Amino acid sequence: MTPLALLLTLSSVVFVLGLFAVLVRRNAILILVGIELMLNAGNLNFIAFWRYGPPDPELTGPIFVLFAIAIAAAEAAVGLAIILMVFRHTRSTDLNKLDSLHG
Amino acid sequence: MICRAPTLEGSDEDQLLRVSLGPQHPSTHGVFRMNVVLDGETVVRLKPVFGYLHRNHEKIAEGTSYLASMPYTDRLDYICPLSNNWAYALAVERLAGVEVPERAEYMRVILAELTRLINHTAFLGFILGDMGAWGSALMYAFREREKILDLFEDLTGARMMANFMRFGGCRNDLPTGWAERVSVIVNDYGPFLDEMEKFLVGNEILLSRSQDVGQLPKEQLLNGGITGPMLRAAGVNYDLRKADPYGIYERFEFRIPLGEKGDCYDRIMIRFLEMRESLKILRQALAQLPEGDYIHPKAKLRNFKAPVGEVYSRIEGPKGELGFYLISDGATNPYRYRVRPPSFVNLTLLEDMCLGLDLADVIIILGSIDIVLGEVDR
Amino acid sequence: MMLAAIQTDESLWSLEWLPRLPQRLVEMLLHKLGASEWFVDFGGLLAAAVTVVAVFLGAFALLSLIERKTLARVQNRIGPNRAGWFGILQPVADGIKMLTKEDIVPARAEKLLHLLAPILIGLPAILALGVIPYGREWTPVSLDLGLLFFFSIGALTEVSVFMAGWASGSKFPMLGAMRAISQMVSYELPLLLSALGVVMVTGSLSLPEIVARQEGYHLGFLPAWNLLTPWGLVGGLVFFIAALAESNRSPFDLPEGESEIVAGHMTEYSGFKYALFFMGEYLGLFAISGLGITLFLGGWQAPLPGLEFVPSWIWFFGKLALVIFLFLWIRATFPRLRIDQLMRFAWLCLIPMALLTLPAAAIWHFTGRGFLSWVVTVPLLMIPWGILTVIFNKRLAPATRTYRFADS
Amino acid sequence: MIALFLLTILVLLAALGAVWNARPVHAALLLALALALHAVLYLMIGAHFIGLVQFMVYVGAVAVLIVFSLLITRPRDEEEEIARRPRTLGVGLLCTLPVLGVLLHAVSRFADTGPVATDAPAISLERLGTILYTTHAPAVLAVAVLLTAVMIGAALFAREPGKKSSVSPDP
Amino acid sequence: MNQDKMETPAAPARWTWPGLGLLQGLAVSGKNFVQSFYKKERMTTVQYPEERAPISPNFRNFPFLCYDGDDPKAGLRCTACTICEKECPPQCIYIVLDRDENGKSLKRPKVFDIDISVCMNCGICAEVCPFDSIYMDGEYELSTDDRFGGLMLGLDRLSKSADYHMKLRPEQATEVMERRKAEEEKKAAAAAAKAAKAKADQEAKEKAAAEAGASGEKGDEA
Repeated sequence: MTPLALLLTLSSVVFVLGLFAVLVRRNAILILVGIELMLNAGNLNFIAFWRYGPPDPELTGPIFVLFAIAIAAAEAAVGLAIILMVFRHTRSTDLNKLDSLHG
Repeated sequence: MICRAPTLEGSDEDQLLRVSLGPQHPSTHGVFRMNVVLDGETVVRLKPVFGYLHRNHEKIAEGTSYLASMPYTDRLDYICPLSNNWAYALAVERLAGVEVPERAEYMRVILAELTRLINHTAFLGFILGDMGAWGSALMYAFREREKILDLFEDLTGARMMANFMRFGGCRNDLPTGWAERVSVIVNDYGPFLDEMEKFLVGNEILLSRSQDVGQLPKEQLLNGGITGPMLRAAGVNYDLRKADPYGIYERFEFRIPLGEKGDCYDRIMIRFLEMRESLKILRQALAQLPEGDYIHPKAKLRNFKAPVGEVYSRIEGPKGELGFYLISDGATNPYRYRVRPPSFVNLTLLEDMCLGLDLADVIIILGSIDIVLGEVDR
Repeated sequence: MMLAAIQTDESLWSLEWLPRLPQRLVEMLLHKLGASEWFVDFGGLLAAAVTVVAVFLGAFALLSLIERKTLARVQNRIGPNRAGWFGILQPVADGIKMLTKEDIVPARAEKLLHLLAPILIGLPAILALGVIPYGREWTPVSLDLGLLFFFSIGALTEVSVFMAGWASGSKFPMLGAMRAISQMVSYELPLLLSALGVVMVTGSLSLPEIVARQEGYHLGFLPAWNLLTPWGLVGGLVFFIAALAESNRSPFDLPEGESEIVAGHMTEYSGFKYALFFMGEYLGLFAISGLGITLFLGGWQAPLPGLEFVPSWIWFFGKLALVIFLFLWIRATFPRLRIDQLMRFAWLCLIPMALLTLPAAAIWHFTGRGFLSWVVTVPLLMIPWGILTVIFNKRLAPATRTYRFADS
Repeated sequence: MIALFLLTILVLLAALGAVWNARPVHAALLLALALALHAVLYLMIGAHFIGLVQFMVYVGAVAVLIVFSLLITRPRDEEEEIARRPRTLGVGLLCTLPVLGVLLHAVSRFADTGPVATDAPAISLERLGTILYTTHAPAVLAVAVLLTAVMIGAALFAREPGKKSSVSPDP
Repeated sequence: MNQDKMETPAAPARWTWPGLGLLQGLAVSGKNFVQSFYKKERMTTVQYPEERAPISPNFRNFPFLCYDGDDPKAGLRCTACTICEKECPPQCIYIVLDRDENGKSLKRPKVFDIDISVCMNCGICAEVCPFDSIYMDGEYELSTDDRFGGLMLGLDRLSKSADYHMKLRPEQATEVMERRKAEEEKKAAAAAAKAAKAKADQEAKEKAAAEAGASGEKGDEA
């Protein structure tokens, strides 16, 4: 097995684990955990291809990952802010309980 | 105890944090305890719990002779024992109609005002400690306090547990050179206060920590029976030295500083100003100090009996109105003995002052009330 | 090439090389023994790491004494003077006391995390100490991305503080951990931003490079340190304040504010674990001071021309002592801020000022660092500072309070 | 290669823990561990800059934010979560296993044909910066705007609506 | 002291530079730091076991019993009147009167215990003692590892000579000595007077008797 294959396999599994978390978890914050895992799996792919793929003088892989990280951080911040606001209204982060639009 | 509903709407009880501050806590001034309910760090409820230092003072006093209660009054507010001595002696003197010689009156005023200096200086150190300054202000304050305590030791034999006032005067006369040493300290105190003021008053952190923290409307303070610097910081002109003069305070010229808002900052500043006024009184008293008896020649030590009757007598202690209520049935011991401790009464509005503020503010507010647990719990 | 240097360098025993001596001795020894080049390098690095750790553990012990002595002097006391000559053995006594104390783990604690936290808390500081250039010839590990490494490894501190606070299963540590996290996250931003100006002007993230670029003197006597430029002055101040907050020093010692929450995240620790927290804190203090010196105070550069004959690492440690004295002085003087004031200070004052240093540094860089640069950058920084002052006076500063006296 | 393999297993375990641990705070800490291990992975295969940035942003900011939110909300549904386990496991696997199959199939198809580079291509910082601010300048600007908006937005969202000026010492 | 400073309320000026107050505070603490190295007023610490602060003549700690002469038992001034026992606020004094075989009071204590773990150093016992017997001691290094026995002072540890008192509080002791001396002299004088009077009476009686006898004799004679 080549390193590339190994990393790609890892990223697939991590992605699926993240997906699993998103589907299974009920706590909004823990769903965010799953999303972070999925994003990281994507990043891993970029780095893996940059490292073991065809030569990449334009550094597309790392730069894409940089952007991804920046946006992931933004996403986490906004996501958590929203969750906190919802929490303040309903005193809960359980998505099953957030079934009404009228706070 | 007042228990009120949480002020935060919709907050369910699960999310609140119940913290027991004290009785073993670095800044509860002894063994005070506050059961605080926090929402985040905001105080939602606060229940003061005291009695950890209860010593049964009043009941003991009802069982022993009048004189034997005197050393116990030292231990009420152990920062300023001489004021307590005076308050108790005054009550008994009024009850028994004992005369106090002139010199003793002057000695009492000097000692009481020195005590006020001690108390307020220590207060500055304590509240800075509560704010988290690493003890520097406290050490400066204690350095100066020690100098006055040295004087007390030379006069009364003990630095804190003075047991000095007697019914009809004081226990012993001033040692030679004592009054001169007081005037040296009085002269040095002004520069020290200047330095302390420079150290604290402009400090932006202290300003932002103490301003607009813990103020209450005047009416509530009056209704709560708050007295002393806390009340005057809110702008109420109530100082027993003027309002209900005792001793020889009418002879001295001094002013009552008044604050505006009554927040922690005002409480600090009022104490600064009061110390400066105390220095004024001390200067006048030292200048006028007469020769004569330090105790009434007919004053009785052994087998002292008060005539049947009752009396409530109060003085302006450093912390507020310190009162003693005595009922005598003619025996050698009082029938009823009751202390009105300023610390305890001032503490009653603690929760009202703290609600909605941070945990850190609670500590400062408690510090600004200036309690001594010996007096609260008695 | 390195081996050649070992064999030919004649100034091996000079003072300038002194801190690197262990590393070079080990390298020479291994070379003589015929080890492979990889192993020689590895052994040398290990020796360098051991040197750094040993030096700073010694400094930690010394500082724990000096801090108490200094605070005592500020407070007109004498300080510890019983153990040994002038209390010089006090750290040893403290160490013995800490080691022999009972190690208490609360019943409701998360045992594993409770154990891991004190171990993790010293790690980032020690790692960060490895990349700082201590002397002309001594950077234990010279990384191209040294600065980035420093900040990324610092992120571990927050996690370990959180672990300590949460794993204790008690309320004061929890409050302390919440305070610590919000404080560290808020103050990492100005810390980073103020360092960015230096990076922009230097064009490198390598710490030795940053120091090397601060060589020379303006007007023949003013050292060309970053602190002595308009943006560097502001950046340095912001960095200093943020460093105070990052290392939980007074007046930003809220996470362990002992008058409020007992000892914050360290409340439930005792004995050796508590000592580890202490050590982590002091090592972090060394690390962040070292970084500040590297970024703004010219690292190991001599402060005046003609003083270069003194070994450069002496200058570095001299500056370190000075900075740490400043820390102690501040600790002995200031009260603590409240959490909301702390946040407001970071977001309304430090971050805007730190952001401003970036354009100022850029202008400085592109206008030739001469008279023109001063003319442009000083107003650029002074005007917002003035605005902040106005805001401060309008909102934050107290209204003048006049106290009246009763008429009677 | 062996080190890479071991690290892969560690990452997998940490990620599994983050997904499956019933205690939210443990899950979040394991997420931090997984993200940190990702950073180590990057460092190991030569992407130093990305590795350090990953560590700084994910461990220092994102994981801490998540943990902090958990502290604030303090969820207490562990028993419920554990009780729900068997049901959710089935549903979750049902939904995710096909995805995993597809992905792994694609990887296995590709891995045989993929080229193998030997030396790690170096990222020079200057090169990265130049490319970032020339080729990708619009993207950088867009991200900058996004981040600013996020900062303001998050601050607005997270502001406590209940705290009135009468209570806070702010005049 | 600056008189103006006293009058003006100490409030910061309306317009301040942020941080100015902090710098002022730093200046004060810096001044304290530097001056602590050479100014005696700033460093008031006394290094206790090596140096000791002087004890003031009024300083009081725990009580002791004063005796005259060299024999602590014979010279003890205490008469076991138990006034101090009654007046002691924490009631830490325990006295048993010594009696001879016939149950007659010997006016001296058989047991005189003071529990100094209870005593609160108020000095009331010394004040109320009418026999100049009990005084407050200045000794303060009393720590012991015997919690009960070591802190229960009996007659053997309480009795201290009048010389000790003189050394401890010269002023008070001199005054007491003089008073006692005067009293003793008075007593002696009174006794002498009484004796003289008695003698005179006796003589007078004898004389009278003699006279009577003489007169009787005379009468007899007459």
